[in-house]
Amino acid sequence: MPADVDTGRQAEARDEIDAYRREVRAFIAEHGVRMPAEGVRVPRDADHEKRIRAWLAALYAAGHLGAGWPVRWGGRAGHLPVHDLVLMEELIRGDAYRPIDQVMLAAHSLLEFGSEAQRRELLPKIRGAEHIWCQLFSEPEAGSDLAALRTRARPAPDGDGWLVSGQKIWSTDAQWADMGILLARTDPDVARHAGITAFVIPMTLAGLDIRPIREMTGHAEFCEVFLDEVRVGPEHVLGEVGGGWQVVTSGLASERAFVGANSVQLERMFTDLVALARAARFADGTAAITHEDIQAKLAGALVRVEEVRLIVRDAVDRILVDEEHPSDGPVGKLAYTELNVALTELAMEIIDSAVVVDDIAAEVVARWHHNFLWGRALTISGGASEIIRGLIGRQLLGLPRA
Amino acid sequence: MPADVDTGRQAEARDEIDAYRREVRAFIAEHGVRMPAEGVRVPRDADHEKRIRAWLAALYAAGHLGAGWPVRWGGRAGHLPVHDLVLMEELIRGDAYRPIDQVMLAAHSLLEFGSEAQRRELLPKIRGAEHIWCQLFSEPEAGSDLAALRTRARPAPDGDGWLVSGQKIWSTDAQWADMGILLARTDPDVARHAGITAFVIPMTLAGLDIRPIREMTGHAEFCEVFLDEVRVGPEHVLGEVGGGWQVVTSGLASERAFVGANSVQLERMFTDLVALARAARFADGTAAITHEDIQAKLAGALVRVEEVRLIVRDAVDRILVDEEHPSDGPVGKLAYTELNVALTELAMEIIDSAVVVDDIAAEVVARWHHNFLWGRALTISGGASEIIRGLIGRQLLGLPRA
Amino acid sequence: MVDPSWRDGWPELAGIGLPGLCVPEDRGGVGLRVDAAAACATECGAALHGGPLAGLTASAHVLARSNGDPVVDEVLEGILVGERICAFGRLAPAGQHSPTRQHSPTGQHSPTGQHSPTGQHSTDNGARGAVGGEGVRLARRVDGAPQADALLLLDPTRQCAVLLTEPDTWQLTTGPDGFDVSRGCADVAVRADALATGRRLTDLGQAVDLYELLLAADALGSVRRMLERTVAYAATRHTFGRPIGATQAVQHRLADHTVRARGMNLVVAEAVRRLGTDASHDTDATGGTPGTSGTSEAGERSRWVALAGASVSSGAPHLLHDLVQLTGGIGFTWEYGLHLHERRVHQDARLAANPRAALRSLVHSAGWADAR
Amino acid sequence: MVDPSWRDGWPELAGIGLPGLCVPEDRGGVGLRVDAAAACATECGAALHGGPLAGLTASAHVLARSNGDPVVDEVLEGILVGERICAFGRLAPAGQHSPTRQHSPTGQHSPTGQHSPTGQHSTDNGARGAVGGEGVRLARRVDGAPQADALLLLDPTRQCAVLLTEPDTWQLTTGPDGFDVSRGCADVAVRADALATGRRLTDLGQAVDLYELLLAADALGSVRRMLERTVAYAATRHTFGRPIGATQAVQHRLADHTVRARGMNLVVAEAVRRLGTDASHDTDATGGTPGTSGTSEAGERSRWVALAGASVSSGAPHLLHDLVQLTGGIGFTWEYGLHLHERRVHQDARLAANPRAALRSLVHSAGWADAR
Repeated sequence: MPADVDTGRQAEARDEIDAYRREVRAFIAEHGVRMPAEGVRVPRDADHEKRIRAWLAALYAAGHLGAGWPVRWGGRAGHLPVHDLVLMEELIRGDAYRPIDQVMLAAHSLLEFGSEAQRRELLPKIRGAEHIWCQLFSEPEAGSDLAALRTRARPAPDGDGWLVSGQKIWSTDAQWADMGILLARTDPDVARHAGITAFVIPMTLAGLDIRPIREMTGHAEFCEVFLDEVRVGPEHVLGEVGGGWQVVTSGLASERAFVGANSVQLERMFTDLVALARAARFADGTAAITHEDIQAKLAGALVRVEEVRLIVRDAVDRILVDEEHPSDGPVGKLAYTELNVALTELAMEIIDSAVVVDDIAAEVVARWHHNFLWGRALTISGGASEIIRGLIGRQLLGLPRA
Repeated sequence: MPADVDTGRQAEARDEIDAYRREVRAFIAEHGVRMPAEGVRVPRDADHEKRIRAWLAALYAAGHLGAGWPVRWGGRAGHLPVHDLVLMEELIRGDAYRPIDQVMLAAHSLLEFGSEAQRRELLPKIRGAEHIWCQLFSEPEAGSDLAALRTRARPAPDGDGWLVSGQKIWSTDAQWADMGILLARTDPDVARHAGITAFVIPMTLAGLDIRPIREMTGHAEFCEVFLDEVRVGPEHVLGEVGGGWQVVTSGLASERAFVGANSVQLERMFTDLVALARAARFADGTAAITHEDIQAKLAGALVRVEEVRLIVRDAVDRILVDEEHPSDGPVGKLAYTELNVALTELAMEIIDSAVVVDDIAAEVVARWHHNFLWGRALTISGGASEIIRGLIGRQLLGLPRA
Repeated sequence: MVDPSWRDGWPELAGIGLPGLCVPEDRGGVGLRVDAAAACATECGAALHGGPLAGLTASAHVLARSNGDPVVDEVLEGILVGERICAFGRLAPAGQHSPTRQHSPTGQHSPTGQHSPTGQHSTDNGARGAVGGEGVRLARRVDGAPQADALLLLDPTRQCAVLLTEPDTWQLTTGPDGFDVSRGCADVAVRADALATGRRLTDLGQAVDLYELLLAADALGSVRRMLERTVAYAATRHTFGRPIGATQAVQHRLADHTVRARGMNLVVAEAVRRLGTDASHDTDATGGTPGTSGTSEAGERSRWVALAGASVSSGAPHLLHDLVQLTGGIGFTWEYGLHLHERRVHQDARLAANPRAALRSLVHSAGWADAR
Repeated sequence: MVDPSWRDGWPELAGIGLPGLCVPEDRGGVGLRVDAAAACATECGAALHGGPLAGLTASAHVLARSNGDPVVDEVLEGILVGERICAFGRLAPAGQHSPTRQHSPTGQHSPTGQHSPTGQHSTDNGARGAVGGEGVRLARRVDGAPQADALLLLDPTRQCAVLLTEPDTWQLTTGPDGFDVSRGCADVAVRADALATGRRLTDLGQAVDLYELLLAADALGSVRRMLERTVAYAATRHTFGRPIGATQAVQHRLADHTVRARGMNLVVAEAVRRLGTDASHDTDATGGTPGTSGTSEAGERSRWVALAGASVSSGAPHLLHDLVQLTGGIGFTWEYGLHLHERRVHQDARLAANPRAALRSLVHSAGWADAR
């Protein structure tokens, strides 16, 4: 397990980490809800949703999630950042339903920017999994270029609130979210990044229209959200009016700590690749893996997998001791997501070239089909690869803006 | 011979072309001077230079070179553009010393822009191979961006000429050239492309300092040329004063017709690649070519070779009937030069991975070493690949300038 | 999704000659018009047409070479007027890779006239994998099988093909090929007794080459159409204040893809030319071809088909997948449809087990596999 | 060009411990400091140092494991003070690939102290290929052989190494490895009688792993130094009115190369860590490693060496070759020197027959070669 967090610089804390890993593993084995097939997180039905919420609430209650929060909001005194990574690794290994990015982001943002009243009301509902959150950030004309967003929050004619109109897109889980973090332009007269305000809103407000988008995977994990004169008040503002950009950038940083879990994902994908090569047969009945050309491709893929697992671990090592470089997140994301795509393309080449894949591996093939299509979501969303390369060029290499 | 010119649209003229091919082949067999090892064209010594000039003169005299010129300047009445391609293909196949690009460009430019006096003096000396030409175009700060050139031609204080000062670079064959086409800025006050004038000058003028540049291949095929108050007169101006840019762009077009010969180059390279794979042995004594991973790479390379041979032939077919698209040259150049680099990288991978290459193939290995390094000259000079991709984007795809 | 209406429009396309483009005129077709067949296949790919054109063309080509058998003639005539679908497939070696569960084919499925709107031929769990047993032979990935009322199955071990016209003698199972949603495809389990009594056709002509070449042409259609579409999108979609097509990250990749697509296009065209040309024009005294070792004319034609198959199947999937990246979020939606072409292009490759089968074919024709 | 002065500065580098970085302290070295050895190899690569550090380190490591033999001890002491060069190589199987021309080695060349300024060990045509015959064994590509006064040659068939200290018992021939001009390398033909009487060392320790890992570290030095240099160049070189590093065509590729170089760097560092770490820390109860099938600790170390070799040898050559493109015409000159690193990095790969040997090693350690 070379890229597990416990083999890095944190070797001195090995025993404590191992103990925590065993604890988490046992907890998952006892209470865990399985990740739905092909990684789609949106609940299938009301019962499924109920079980998911119960499982997430259990993770909070046991101190596995939200452990890093301040103790007065439910955090655990002995918590180390490395525990979050151990948790995520074990959730992936155990195929258990994983905590939801936007919920963790919402918690982070509330802790950082929320008013006392907002924290008191909203944080317990996150711990209880009463509230699932979504982000209302991207827009059709503002994807990679988020600062170009057009959704307007106009002062309400009758007093101290706003009427928000616009269109949001790529809102993960919006179809079952209870709350959303909304970015809207409150001041259209200032430059792009200024004049944007963040709001925390119930997704039940009048004027919200939520439409799931069917993606090319066949599933609908993202939504379009239309806002038509949605009434929000000062109590919904997160942080300062006009200070929305800080909420965005702080939030993005919060997600990076979980990049370490990608290492386990790569490990699993590579195992699946080998399984595929064992099951795929050519016209003469031989398994793909018995051929030197396929073996060479597998070995080449293994080299890239180990490179990227170490890139991820290296970044995590720095994150855990608060020595992160601003480019660590982008480097890890680019390396992971692009290798992920390359692995799926290799798997597809093997499937295409096979006359038959042993029936026993039908599930493996289905997983590769899904991963192949889904892989593009990873290189497009959360900063497209083309954006990330520029970030690395500027932040790490010190080159001028292209 | 699928990518030879005679199997394309010109099939109707097959017999005539075949006859010409036989004639050229016989001529080369009888008179041809061998291409020096590793393709370096600069003569080794005075005797070598004498033989090269005699061979080039013989090609003109026999009507194989300069056949497309107007008859009054020595052109041949029955000449077809396809003959130029047949000639070049056979020169490559016969490993014979090939006509020099810059000389052909000079002839083209003189025919298009030269004064009657210039043509009468200079064209016969090209035919007699008395004059080898070089180009004095690129500068240290004006490579891909030729219009940024800084070499200044200032009006001579004493009357109707100029004093030229500046530095040129990447001038192929300048170390033995008799004449040069020089680009210099006669009017510094107008925009980049305007204000540039072309001159035809003897390379013996006072103030010219020619220094060969040793390239990474170990050879010196290019030169730096320093100009220090070089006196040129109105009789040296080619075309209009301030009209140098037309000379450049017209000249670039003239070279495209010979792109067809790249098809034969690729054919020869691929043969060499297979020869290498037969001779390279791994630790167990087996030849590289017996392994499925190497076979797969060879077959993949063959596919790319055939693709690019057809791209080249397709462009040539249009050129020959004057239906060329402006992007045909760039497409052919990009496809050929980038594949060339990829083939050399594959050859290097095979050499690197071999424990030994059979002694009999030492020459093959040496050729690959040279081709590997030289390949980068092709993707950098005459429009770097990065420039060409932009040209294709704009001219063929109609995209805005990046 | 398989366009459920393709069968409705099919007689009209048959009327202008589509399934008979590689059938001689005296057998009711339009001659060996490989160029026209490839052009039609490319258009079908671009339009995500639901019909099994490549297999149908190959089937008709074989049937037309057998003369005087009323059963064969009837199927051929049905194909040419667009009424019958004769799917084209390849029998797996007897007994190979048969799963352990056994289930005798009972003909529960009579697929004639079933136009499944999803391309997924539903079978119950019992029937799935019901392909083993002594009395059964398998054909994997038979394009158009769910819509077929006849099958022409190559038997590679006997160098012949068997025509089956009784749908109750075979049974379909779905495989991973449901990934392509624009056409229907299935594994077929055939009763051995039906194979023994089916019409045995020994003159295959150029059917296999035609089949593989038209699959490459089909994928080429997707590449061309989607590349054009992406260029147009890049010219108009703005981000950071300029069209994305004005950024090198997008423009240069589109240029590279355009060059590669041109290469695929020309290799397919060259294979078409060679397959459709009179043999007397093929030889040339003046030079060699890389990668050949003095093969026969037929071998040289198959070599060009392999080149076309390898070119398109190795180039098209990656190219299309990058077009999704260049299109961004919109390209990732189901509705935008880039994925429909991705799915189809992978299926085109699979039907010929490419890219590897084509590359191995090149290895063998070059004689490298015999090297010492 | 081989820097002819490297031998002059070598005793000083030996004084700070360079050749003994993997020799135990009680044998005059500094312990198994794989980390320090790798760091030195990386610096040597970055600086195009002329010495055969990888082989010398491996030789010293082996010699130090044999105790009490005065011949061995004398060579080791000579190495540690920087006075002797003991090149490290591998014997080819007896009789394999011997050219037809035969020529008995006569010891015309006594390479001791010859510092060829070109790295090309000149031999007359008669001597070239003088490597056949019953009485001779070959070792291909022995790094530092032209400067060596001792040889340590692995005999893979007998799992031992033979130490030779009499230069008149071997003869050098140049091969294609003259491509690297920063170090000297040659094929060596050794008299069989000298092999029979030479010191036979059976405890090789981690010599082979060390050798291959330090070659990867050497190449990594070239990658790092040249990448830094190209980034700096791109930030200042202007064309079309802006720094080329401000164009996506350049900037994005530099970003990709930086990420890949980081990956190579970390894989090498991980292999270093595993090779230099006490074995008790290697196991972990909580998970598996992709591509392994429960190998031994030694196997796992060699696997990481293979990963490092494959990572660098598959990544570095292409990366450097693209840096030439990004640097443009200046990068193509001899003087600018990018090519010196290209030549060296290819030679580093060749000395271990990588990338293929490393990839095959991964295939074997994963057990894929045994799959059915």
